[in-house]
This record gives sequence, C-alpha cells and structure tokens, in this order.
Amino acid sequence: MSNAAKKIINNPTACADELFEGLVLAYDGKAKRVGKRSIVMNDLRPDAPALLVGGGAGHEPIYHGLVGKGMADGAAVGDIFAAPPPDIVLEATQAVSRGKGVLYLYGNYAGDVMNFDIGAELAADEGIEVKTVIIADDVCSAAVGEKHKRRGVAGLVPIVKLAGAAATVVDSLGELARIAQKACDMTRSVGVSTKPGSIPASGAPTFELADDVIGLGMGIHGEKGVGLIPMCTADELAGKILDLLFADDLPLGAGDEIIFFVNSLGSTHMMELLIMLRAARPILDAKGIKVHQTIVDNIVTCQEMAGVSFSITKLDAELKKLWDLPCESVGYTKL
Amino acid sequence: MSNAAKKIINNPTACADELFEGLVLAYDGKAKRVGKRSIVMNDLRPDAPALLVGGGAGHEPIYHGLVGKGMADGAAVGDIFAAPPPDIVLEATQAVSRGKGVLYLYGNYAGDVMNFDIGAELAADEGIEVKTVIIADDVCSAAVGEKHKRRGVAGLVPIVKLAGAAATVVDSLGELARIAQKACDMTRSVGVSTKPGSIPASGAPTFELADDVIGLGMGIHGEKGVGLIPMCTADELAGKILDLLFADDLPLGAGDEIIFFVNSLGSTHMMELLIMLRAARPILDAKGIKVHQTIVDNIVTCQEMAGVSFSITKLDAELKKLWDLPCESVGYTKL
Amino acid sequence: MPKSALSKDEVKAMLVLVADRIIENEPMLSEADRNLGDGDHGLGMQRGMEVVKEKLNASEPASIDKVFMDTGMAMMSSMGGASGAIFGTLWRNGGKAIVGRESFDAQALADLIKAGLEGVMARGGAKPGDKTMIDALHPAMLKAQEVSALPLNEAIIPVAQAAADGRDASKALIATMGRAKTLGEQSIGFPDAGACSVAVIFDAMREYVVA
Amino acid sequence: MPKSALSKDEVKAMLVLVADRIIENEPMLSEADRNLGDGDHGLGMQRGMEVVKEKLNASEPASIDKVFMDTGMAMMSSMGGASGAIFGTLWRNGGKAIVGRESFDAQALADLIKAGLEGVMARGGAKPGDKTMIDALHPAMLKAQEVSALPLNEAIIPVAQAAADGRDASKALIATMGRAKTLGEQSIGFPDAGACSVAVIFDAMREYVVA
Ligand SMILES: Nc1ncnc2c1ncn2[C@@H]1O[C@H](COP(=O)(O)OP(=O)(O)O)[C@@H](O)[C@H]1O
Ligand SMILES: Nc1ncnc2c1ncn2[C@@H]1O[C@H](COP(=O)(O)OP(=O)(O)O)[C@@H](O)[C@H]1O
Ligand SMILES: [Mg+2]
Ligand SMILES: [Mg+2]
Ligand SMILES: [Mg+2]
Ligand SMILES: [Mg+2]
Repeated sequence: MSNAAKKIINNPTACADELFEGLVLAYDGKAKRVGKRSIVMNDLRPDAPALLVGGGAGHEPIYHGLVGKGMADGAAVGDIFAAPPPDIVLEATQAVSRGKGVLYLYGNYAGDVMNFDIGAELAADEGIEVKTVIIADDVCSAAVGEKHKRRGVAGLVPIVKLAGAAATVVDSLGELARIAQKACDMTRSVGVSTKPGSIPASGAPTFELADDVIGLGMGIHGEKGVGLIPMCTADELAGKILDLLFADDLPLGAGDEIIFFVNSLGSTHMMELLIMLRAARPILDAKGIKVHQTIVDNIVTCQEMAGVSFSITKLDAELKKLWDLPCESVGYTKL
Repeated sequence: MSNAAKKIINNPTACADELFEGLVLAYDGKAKRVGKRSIVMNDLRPDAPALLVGGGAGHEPIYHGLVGKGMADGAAVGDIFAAPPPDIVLEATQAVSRGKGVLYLYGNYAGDVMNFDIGAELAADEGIEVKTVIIADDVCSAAVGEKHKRRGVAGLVPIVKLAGAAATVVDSLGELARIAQKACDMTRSVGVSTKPGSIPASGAPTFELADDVIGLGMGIHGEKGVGLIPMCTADELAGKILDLLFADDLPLGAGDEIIFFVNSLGSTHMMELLIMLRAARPILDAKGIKVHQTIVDNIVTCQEMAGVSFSITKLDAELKKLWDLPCESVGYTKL
Repeated sequence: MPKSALSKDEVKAMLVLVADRIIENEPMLSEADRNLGDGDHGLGMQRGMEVVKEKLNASEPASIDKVFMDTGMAMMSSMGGASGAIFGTLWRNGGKAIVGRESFDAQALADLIKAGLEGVMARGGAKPGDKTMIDALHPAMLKAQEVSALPLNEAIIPVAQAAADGRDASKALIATMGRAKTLGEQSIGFPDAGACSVAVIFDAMREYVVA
Repeated sequence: MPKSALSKDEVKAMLVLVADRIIENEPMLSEADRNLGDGDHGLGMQRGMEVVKEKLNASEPASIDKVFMDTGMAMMSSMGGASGAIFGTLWRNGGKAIVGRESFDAQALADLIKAGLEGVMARGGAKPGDKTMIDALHPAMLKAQEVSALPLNEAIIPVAQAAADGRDASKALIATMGRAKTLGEQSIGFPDAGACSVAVIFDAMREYVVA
C-alpha cells in the first residue's frame, strides 16, 4: 500500500493493533492488555461500578488513552475509524466488571451504538448488568430537536474525566450513569476543519477541502457541518464558534462556571490554539462566564487533520467537586 | 502576508505576542504576565533559588508552557524561532528572583546563549546572582568531543521537570545548578524529520525535504543532522534512533533506570508515536534497561513539522526521587 | 452450468466468490464512503471478507445455515464499525431463518434476505429511504419474495438487478444515518457505500449461480 | 551630492536608509537563512529595523554616537535571536567607540567597525572563517583601516565592496556556529545570512554617502 501521507508506520493495515500494543506499554504497568484489543487498569476499586469507554482507533489519545486513575477503568479498541466489534466490547466488559455493573460511555456513531449494544446483550447473557450513556456534544451535527442524532466529539474529554471521577466515589451503577448523563447534558462542542487527515491503510485523505475555506462544524472524520466559510482570522473564527455554542440550548450566562477546552484535531499547532483562546476568553468574560479550568491540547484528533474545536462543560456544585479530583491517563492528567 | 500554511492566526507578524497572551490565560490565574513577554508563577516559595527557562516561540508548549508547580518558576519568551532579547530576560529574572539567585536553563543555540548572557550581565548590575546551565542533549548535532556545540532538543522536558522538582526542595542556587547540570549530563536525544514546519510570518516551509527521505538527527528547526535516509518502517527507524543513542557516551546497560520520552515534532500523530514506542521497548528490554516512566506526547514541536524524537534520561537515586514528585504545567503534568 | 439450487459446498463456494468480489471492489467502496462518510467502508469490508475466506476454507461446512452464520460472525468480529454490525447481522439472522434447509433455493434466498433485513432494521433503526445499505437490501427482498418459486439461477438475476437499482436509487436520497448523519442535502448525488456493497454481494451471487 | 563626512542628522538619515534597504531585502535574507539556518533572519532584521526607524524618527539625535547606540539598543531588544544580540552589539559597541565625535568621517567609520567587530567576537565567540556575519564584517574592518584617511565618500566604496566580497567568500566556508551549527560540509555553496545583512548595510551606507 502507498504511504502518501508519509506516515511513520509498519504495516498500513496493522496500525490499530500496533498502536494498541504501544499504548499498553505507555501505561508503564498501570494498565494491562485484555483479550484481542482491550486495555484495562490494574488494581481497580473492589466491588464498584465500572466505567468502560471505547471507539475506533486513529484518534489517539482518545478513547483508549483516557483509561487511568480517576478516568475510565478500561477501553474497548476498534480498528482505524471503526467501532470495536462486540466480542472486544464483551472482553473489556468482563475485565472491568466488579459485580456492580458496567457503564458504557462512548460517542454517538452508528457503528459504536450497534456494536456496544450487541456487546451489552452478550454481557447480559454473562450476567453482567450494563447501562449506556451516549456522548452527543456536537452542536452542529443535528438540531436541538434531534439531539439524539448528534455526534460525540471533543466534549468527551471533560465528560470522561467527570464520569471517571464519579466512578471513584459512587457505589451504584445508577449513580454513575446519572452523573455521566449530567456531564453529557452540560457539555457542548463546535469544531472547525482546515485540512483533512489521512486514512493510514491507504494514505488517502479523509475528505477534500479547498485551500481558501474552513469547514464550520465539521466532524472529526470530515462529516460535513453547517457549511463552508471563507478562510478568516482566529478572532473571527473564535467568534463564530462561540456564537454557535451560545445559540444552542445550554443556558450560559453571568456567574456560570465552565470547563473551557480548546482542542486541536491533530496538526493544528498549539500556537494557533493559544491564539484562539486569546480570542475567545474576552467574549466569555464579557458574558460573565467564569472559566473554572482551561484545557489547551490535542486530545481528540483524526490523524494529521487540521482544525480546532471549543468545548464547554457547565459545572454545578456536584460536577465541580468531581472535576477538582486529580486524574492521570495518557491523554489527560490533572493534579 | 500569505497564509500558505493555512494557519488559524490573526496578524502573521504578531503571533508571538498573541500566543503569549493566550498562554497566560491558559494558566487560569496560576501564572501571570510580567513586562513585555515573560510569564511567572504566582505564589512562589519564599527566599528560594529560582528556575528561569526560555527560548524562541513557535515551539509550544515549550518553553513557556513548562512554567508551573514543580516545573519552571518563569519563562522569558522570544519572538517566533528567536531567543528572547536581554530586556525580556531581565524582566523575567527580576520577577522570579527571591534573594537566592536565579538559574537560567535553556537550549544551546547561539541566539539564546548570547541574549541570556547579556541578560545575566544586566541582572548582575541589579545585584541578582545568576548561574546558567545549558541544555545540549542532541546527540546528532556534534561529536562527543564537541558536546558544548550540541543543540538543546526534546530532552529539555525531563531536564526542566527534574530541575523544577529540585527548585521546590533545595535552598541554594549552587545545589539547583548542580542537579540541573546532572539532569543534562544524564540526558540524550535523537530526532528524525519527515516534513518541514512553516514560518508563521511568511507561511514558507522551514526547510525542504524530499517525499521519499527522512532527515536523521535533524534539529527542530530543520538543522541538518547526520544525513538523509530512505523512508523506512517504524521498526527500522526506532532501531536506527536507538543505535545512535546507544553509540553515544552515556553508558546504558542492564539495571539502568530511565525516563523514555517519545516526542512528536508537531503533526506526527500519536498513533505513530505509539507504533514507535512498540518498536523501541523490546530493544530497551533486551538490554535490561528499565523504563521508570514513559512519556508519549508532542511537547517539543516546530509548528506542523512532522517527525519523532526519542529522549533518554538516566536516573540515579537522587534524580529518581525528584522525578517522582508531582508537577503541573500546560506542557507536562504528572501525579 | 446454471444451478437451480445450491448444496452446502456450493453455498460456501458462492460466499468465497462474494468475498473475492468485495475485496476487488475495496477502492470503489472506500471512495463511496469518502463522499458521504469517513472513507473506510471498503477497507472494513475487505478486512471482514478476508477473515470470512479464512474461516470458510478452514473447515468443512456443517450446514447451509451455518455457512451463512459463520460468515456473519466473521464479519462482525473482524470488522467492527457500522458495517461489521450491519452485515454481520444480515448474514447471522438470515442464516438462522433457514436452519435445517438441505438445499439453498430461491425460497431459501427470499427467507434469508427477509430475516436478514428485519435484523438489520431492528439493530440499526434505519428504514428504507434513510440512505443506507437497506435501500439496496429492501428492493432485493421484495423481488426475492416475488420470484421465490423460480429456480435459483433464474430468481437471482432480478434480485441482483433490484439490489443494483436500489444502490443507484440511493443517489437521490438524503443521508440521515451513520457517519454521514449530517450531510443532509449535500449527500444527494452519491450512492450509499453500504448499498454499493449489497449490490456487489448479490451480483457475485448471481455470477456464481448462473455460471 | 557626495559627502566627505556626515553630520549627526545625516548619520541618522543614513541609518534610516540602511533600515529601508534591509527591510526591502527581507525575502533574500530569510532565504539565505533557510539554506543554513531556520529561515527567519530577514524577518528578525526587518522587525528590528522597523523599530530602529520609529526610534530614530521619534526624536532629535543627541549625538552621532547616540544615533548608533540607539540603533543597537532598538535592534537588540526588538529582535532577540542571534542577530539581535550580534547586530545590537555591533552598533552599541561601535557607537561607544566614537563618543564625542562631531562629524562622522572615514576615521570614525574605521573606529566604529573595529570596536563593533571586537564586541561581536567577544559576545559570540566566533572568529573569521566560522561562516557568520563576521566574515563580511572583518574584511570591511581591514579595508576601513586602510582607507581611513580618505574622504568618507571615497572610503565607503571599497569598504562596502569588501563587505560584499566577504559575503560572497562566505559561500566557500563551512558553518560551525548558530542555528547552522551542524550543517558542516553541507553548508558550502550558500552565503551566510548575517553576512548578507552586513553587505546590505554597508552598501546602503555607500548609497547614502556617495549620493
Ligand atoms: N443504522 C444503520 N442501518 C443500516 N445500515 C447502516 C446504518 N448505519 C450505517 N449503515 C451502513 O454502514 C455504511 C458505513 O459503513 P462503514 O463505513 O464500514 O462504517 P463506519 O460508518 O463506522 O465507518 C453506510 O454506508 C451504511 O450503508
Ligand atoms: N556566534 C556568532 N557570532 C557572530 N554571528 C553569529 C553568531 N551566531 C549567529 N550569528 C549570525 O546570526 C545569523 C542568524 O541570525 P538569525 O537567523 O536572525 O538568528 P537565529 O539563528 O537565532 O535564527 C547567522 O547567519 C550569523 O551570521
Ligand atoms: Mg469508520
Ligand atoms: Mg531563529
Ligand atoms: Mg466509514
Ligand atoms: Mg535564523
């Protein structure tokens, strides 16, 4: 196969398995490989409800890089851009389960929903109770009236962080699911893309985009968003993104406390993220919105795709307390 | 000016100032802006020696993103790819100084050495004692006999982490300088490049590189290294990089404990870093080298340059104890 | 020579040909997915079909239904993604519906497609018109009911044609499911990738049966 | 008309022309640095020279030496990088060496270059032959000593020529300092970026003085 994207890889069709093996090593013994392609923390809190995440590979460090202390207990890892198959979901479910049930927390894509659902059916046959909370934070992927159709994008980072914190303190699967669902309800994201990523197996671009336009609201696989806009300045772009976030149904006003996450989709440099943050903060300040914590990083990516997303998670007292707990993972760590 | 690289910026010649303003915001009040372009932590430990880092901008999150708890006390920030001028070094020096002197810790580039030296002379006029430790970990940039000519590259991350930890416990500038120098002596890096980054002000590539070759030992600005090699697999490349590291004068053998840092120069995706880690670890294991901690991230970058570097820091008992202390910064955080 | 019905060994041979034809069409299937989705449909189908061939060639088929169910299991667990679940369900539920049949005739084909389609719709919640593989599978199902009394080598021709027409008709539809979720209007003019796979699958069946 | 010596207002006007010429040559200077360094030399020099123009135009020059020292201070603090320190030092040390001169003649030029060069060598540790701006500055210094008795408008011509020749000769050198540190053999054939700036600077001086 060609290597048009000039990737540092071995076998183009073995990337998912090889990156997975590397990821397990990156955990320095804190997490272990389970079965075909699952990763699970060592020494999990005894008889507690478990948090399982997962999704397609190629978007590292998510999802499997969010396994860790105060984060997810384990992850089911799919092939590149493909949801994990049911047998992998099952092996991960059995490995994280400690008698109090397992919460599936993943992004809203047809493949993930179907495969995790089949996995849940297989788990039920094994006597493991499963609840599911689906992340659907992408404002531009469906109207407010059709929220169930929205994709899961960068907002998954604060959501998994909050659910992971909850998993360290709650005792019932119901409580864990309630808090995870609340984190989802309080989170919104809008992304833009300037350049496509590439498909490791073929080197082909994931989509086409003209040099003088930006894909506004575009998804992390290049799914079209609200449309194309002419290339513009960071200040203009930050304004447009925040307008879309404020126009959605999550009330954001004076006194509200939020997590503000500026994410690079891959090759967009931190210099640009910081320039976008500089543009966004005065707009948030003017609304009296208080940023409890800022995150500026590339955590939700699609290979070397270029683009930026803003995610906002609104904190109530319960979520704020959970947020302030420390966490550690390959993808996100906080003291 | 053109925006050939399709950057999300405002004014191409104002990038350094704007990213700096964004960086200060990213610290959520933990650090503050000082003077023209310096960033300094709030509530520093009273009458303790200070750790000041700095360098050119455009390589975020280094250097100025390594300011934080258990990391650097402050940073002097230059323009894009340009060392900070002496007056900025001075303003930062005065802001971090707490009566016990200031250690300058930065990468070995002519511009940085000259400007920090002039800054130190200005600081001396103000009665502030300054010591300097220069990071020169790039094995491919000069022979063992000419180590003083080596560039400072990704090894700066474990070095600043260790010096930052030392700054929280030692009481004299001499002790701080001794430990920082030891961290430098114990650190080696080798990088490779597959694609150039771009110069924000012009959009021009930082260097040219054919599609079918890799720059072995190339510096983060595209400074030529040991030469060009044909595009190869991740397994082959990991072997070549480790051979260069093992061939240097830092003894590495059975029982040695190290920090192993796999760094992306910018747009190289974490998938590739993990595949490189997978290739490298068996080689380290075969030598009986024990990895105390693995870091896989893009921390030392040059815009959207593509490439990977391996850095090894060998730990003795003192460094290991310092490593295990927690730290928090925009660029690197550990529990 | 044309086959009015298939033995279990022939069913196995037919599915191996289906696998080969899908693998050959990987670029076309991925391209279709690049227009509306994330561009990996052909790669996923190829991955699955290579495992299908391994599995089928590894052992003597126990029964006709088992051949289909093994094919479904192999696709589901090796592919993942939407199409792993969808095509896995198609074959597994289809196979279940013809347990015990000694020969694979046009009636068995009709029952297989019907049960497979029901399984896919139950699993994914999509209906005809949502611009998914269902828009090729559903017309094939209707046609198969209609011609279920004919010899297989006669029945398979209009069924394959119906699937191909369904694929072409999917160009005019607006995507609402899967990765393509929000393409909306912009999805008009491109066929659905999964529908392209369905057309390839039934055309390969036709090729085997009428040969 | 040609000037045998310059008043402080003329020195200021000369340095403003130097700034304009450097700014015009930004692309050439950056290109030179791209061959051996990180490609930003022209951008840094442009940044510095724009601040120099502001500063010089902002106030009446106090004295000839002050004009040069202000130029050095402006470059050093606005540019950073190697060339900020190097060219800042060149002008600051050069200016210090001619404190009190009432007119800028060929002797003042010779003294300025000599002191500036010494400052640069002390600051950066490079010597002639290391493929830096010194390889244009050093021959200019030697020539300036030689012609220090001539009227400035005659002396500046060979001095500017010496700087240009030094720049061209730097092509044959192997880089050892600065960003280009390890280019080694590979640096042969390209002129040093800083040497290109030195040549532009002295040519602009010549242009002003002989005009
Ligand atoms: N809910 C669904 N019902 C039926 N088919 C679906 C559904 N969702 C997706 N598909 C089919 O799957 C195809 C995409 O498969 P593929 O690209 O392999 O998976 P993914 O979307 O995970 O990348 C679509 O073209 C469509 O035909
Ligand atoms: N030690 C030194 N002595 C004299 N000149 C130097 C020295 N180091 C670098 N230079 C000059 O600086 C130029 C590079 O300047 P510039 O590109 O602006 O800075 P940087 O190298 O920091 O990017 C080189 O071409 C060289 O002429
Ligand atoms: Mg996919
Ligand atoms: Mg530079
Ligand atoms: Mg797809
Ligand atoms: Mg330069």
